[in-house]
Amino acid sequence: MNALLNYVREVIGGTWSLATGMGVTMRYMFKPVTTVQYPRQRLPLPAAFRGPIELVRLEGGDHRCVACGECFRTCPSGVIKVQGHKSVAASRNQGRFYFIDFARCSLCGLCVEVCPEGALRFSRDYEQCGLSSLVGVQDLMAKLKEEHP
Amino acid sequence: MSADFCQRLGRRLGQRLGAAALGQADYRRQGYHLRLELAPDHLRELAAMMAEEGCYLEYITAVDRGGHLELAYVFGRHQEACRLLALAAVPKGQGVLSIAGVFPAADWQEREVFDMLGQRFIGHPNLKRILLPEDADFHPLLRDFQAGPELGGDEMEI
Amino acid sequence: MHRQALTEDTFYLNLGPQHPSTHGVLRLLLRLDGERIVECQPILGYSHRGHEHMAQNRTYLQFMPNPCRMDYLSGLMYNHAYCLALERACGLEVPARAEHLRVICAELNRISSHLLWFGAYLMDLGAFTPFLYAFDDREDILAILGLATGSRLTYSYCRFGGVRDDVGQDFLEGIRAFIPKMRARLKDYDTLVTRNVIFVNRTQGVGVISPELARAHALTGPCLRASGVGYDIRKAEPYGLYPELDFDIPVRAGGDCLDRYLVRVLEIEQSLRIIEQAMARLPGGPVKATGVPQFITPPPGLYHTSYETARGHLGIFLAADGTRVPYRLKFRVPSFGNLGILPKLLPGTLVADTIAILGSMDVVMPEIDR
Amino acid sequence: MAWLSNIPATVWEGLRAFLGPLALTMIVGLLLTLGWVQVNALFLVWLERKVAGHIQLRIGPKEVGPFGLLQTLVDGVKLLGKELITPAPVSWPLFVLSPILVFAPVLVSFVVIPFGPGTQIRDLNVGLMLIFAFGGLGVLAILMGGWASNNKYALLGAIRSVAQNVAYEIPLLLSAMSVVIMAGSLSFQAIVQAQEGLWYVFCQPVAALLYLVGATAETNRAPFDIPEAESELVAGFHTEYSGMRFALFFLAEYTNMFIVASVATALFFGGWRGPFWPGPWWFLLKVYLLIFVVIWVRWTFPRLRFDQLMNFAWKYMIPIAVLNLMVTAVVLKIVR
Repeated sequence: MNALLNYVREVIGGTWSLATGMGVTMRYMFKPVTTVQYPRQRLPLPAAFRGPIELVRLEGGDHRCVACGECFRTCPSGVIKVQGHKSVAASRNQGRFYFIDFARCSLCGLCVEVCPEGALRFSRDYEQCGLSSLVGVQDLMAKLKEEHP
Repeated sequence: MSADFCQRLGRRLGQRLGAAALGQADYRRQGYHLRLELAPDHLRELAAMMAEEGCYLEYITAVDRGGHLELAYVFGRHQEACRLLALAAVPKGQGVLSIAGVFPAADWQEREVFDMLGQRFIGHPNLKRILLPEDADFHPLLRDFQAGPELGGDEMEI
Repeated sequence: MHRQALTEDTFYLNLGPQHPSTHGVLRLLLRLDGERIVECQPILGYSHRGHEHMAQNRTYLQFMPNPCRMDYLSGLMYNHAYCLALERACGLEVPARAEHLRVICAELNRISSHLLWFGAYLMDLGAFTPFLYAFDDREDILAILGLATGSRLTYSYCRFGGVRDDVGQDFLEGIRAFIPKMRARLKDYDTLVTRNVIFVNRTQGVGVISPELARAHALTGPCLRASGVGYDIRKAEPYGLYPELDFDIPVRAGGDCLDRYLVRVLEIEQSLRIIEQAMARLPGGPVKATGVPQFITPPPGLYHTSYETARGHLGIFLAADGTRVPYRLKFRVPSFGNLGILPKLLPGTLVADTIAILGSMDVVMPEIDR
Repeated sequence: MAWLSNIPATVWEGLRAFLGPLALTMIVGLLLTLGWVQVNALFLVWLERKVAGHIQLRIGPKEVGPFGLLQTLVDGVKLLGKELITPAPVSWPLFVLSPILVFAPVLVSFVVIPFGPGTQIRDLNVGLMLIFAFGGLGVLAILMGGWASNNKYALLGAIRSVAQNVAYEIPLLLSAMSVVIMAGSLSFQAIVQAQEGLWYVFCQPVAALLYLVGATAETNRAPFDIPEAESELVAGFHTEYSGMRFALFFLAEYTNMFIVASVATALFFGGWRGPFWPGPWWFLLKVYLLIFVVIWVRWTFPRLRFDQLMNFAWKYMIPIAVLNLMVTAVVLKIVR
């Protein structure tokens, strides 16, 4: 008798748990959609967004890089190469090439942190793709000039 | 309470395995309470004692010290904070007794040490590479190992 | 495996490395008798990247991005643990605000890790919908952590002696909005999943681990606590802010898949409690210690640091030789121990149970393979 | 046959003279069925994805056509263009035959589906029997496909499928039998006629529930989808199938859903009965509502384990179904 009672309780309890579960999904069905339809809608990037790096642009399209080499010595992946030259007019070294391979960059941001001149910052560009790994190799100085001729 | 157990364990280890090699460690800085240096022959005895005391094997690792490997066995305890670091210096190429029979957890740990540093464990049920491919012919964590370009390594400035 | 053991009644099945339920690239070589498992041999290493070898070729700071990439689900905790290891070895003090932020972020990370596990586990059991609910909640956490760290998965937020940046008001408000929402969601999960008769039948009494077996196999984290052992590094060897906070360690005695599930769900609640407390007492002040050398150099010696990640006891073993490069850095990862019990646990169960048990261990393969 | 009256009279007369009325109905019915199967599957897949999407706080298909209605069509075209891969170690006659065999019986079942009063290809006096008989063939095809694939996952899926179908056809038949006893006929027209005053779902609620559960299992739908449990068996019996062969399995699954829902509608929900609208509309509405419930269930529950599934059939469903049948018989004997 007891076993039969348990059997009935089991059947009813089980059915009830299933019914309440279905209630939850039915409720969610009428909740607003939470997905973002990506190419049409975009989420705002956080202010701290750690994207691929770029040079801070100064007035007149200039930059602050002095080619001290702190960034390429710190880079864990060794993907940065910087070259500078001492111009006659300016009293200090100035960066001329800033090559970085974004295909191998892990976006750790250590280069931005160690830069003593504050010449680097994170860009807001997160749509980085290309057909070969070579498109990742970019000269940030040239890019700076291209974008702000 | 933690200190009690540690002291008692320290005394027992000292009696059984040689008091001279046993030292207290600075837990706040070093993260373990007891440090024991012992001969490789005593490892299985140590493991049996730790199993008896109800400790668990946190991990086994090894450090390449040039001529010899420094095997490190770390034991912890659930009930109170008491961590033992047992060190055994083993000349390269010499096997040590496996403790996989005492602590099943040592099975994979020993395989990893073998894989990474080439230390052989005698009596291990299934001593073969665990993380690297079975046909690899190197032990990457030995100090004289250099990752060549075929493994994606290149020179770095430090 | 042994060829001669292959009789007509049994056959081998390669579960993985490409299989929907192996969570990364794990290969289980199963010997089956019908659907019943006779023998199981896990084969690892498909995502071995050599982090420990990399450590020997980098300065301590350069290695900073790597720990996040071992266990990508609790990246912030790995990052925290790595900083903790170096701070202890060098005797660095961390400002109070930074300690609070670290704990808040680490607990958020723990919730997000448990949520992902929750969703993936239910998907293993064939229910797809809770997966997306969990991802909806997890998305909130990732957005909040993104505000503080600038990243969504590999946070790399902690620095030796502090954290990278201070947080803004939007971060704190995001958390304040998130906590009640998560609590409401937990109720829905309870109705939809925890009480569901099919779910209970799938998990109850499946893959039972006794406390003795758990100790012998060095299980840690929720897997151990589901077996009735209340071992949590946050209580056993408290670090950071944890000694000052009031929270419980959920422990269940059954040791089966259902208990492992429950422990994690209860831990989400406890993490919410921790975050609330830390938020309430968040002090002002700097977030980075001053006077941290650029090249951090721990004195020669052997160091160990324990940390409780979402999966269990993470141990960092450091052999320092007084240079700016680690001489040997070893990570004792929790999943390694947790997965090691599988060959013991699986024989005698069904293929469906294999998935349920493997899922309940919450292994992250890149963490094991390193 | 009133519903064919729109066909131009000359064509109609000529064809009828040539073929005879019965054969003509069959041919037109077959063509309509073939068309209907495609449209129905397209709609059901869309419905499934849309419902699943909204349950999961997403949108579901939205890009192709209004509300993404044509998404399935595009997917179908994509599948048509895909290579039919036949792995070398398969037993190819069976491998190729299986998707055809799984689809054919489903098609045959349409013969007796009662869309409206008289709107039926043939009103057989053993209509219900025909559906169950041909429904039983599907599992044979699945076993063939799984076994011929020479893949362990496929084999496991096929084994599971056979065991599951054997177990679940019993409660399915038993619960349908309760209705047959009440209506006194196996013909769908007669069964629907018998529900003049009261739908059988109110006289036979237990049988209706058992039928729906059994039908879900019979069509391998979650939570009974263990033959193709993707988190365990990758894709179960159709692991090795690609392109149109895979699409045929897919098509058969959704058409099967339609058929079991139609049978449920006819047996328990008054068939085409309903106010204001013509019969077929009511019939389709009821069928799609039932299918919606099946979809809703799929996106709510975890999957049962294989042995629990069998336990559930043998320990709960079959005893209850037998009990229900006996009670029905006794009550009818007393009442009549």
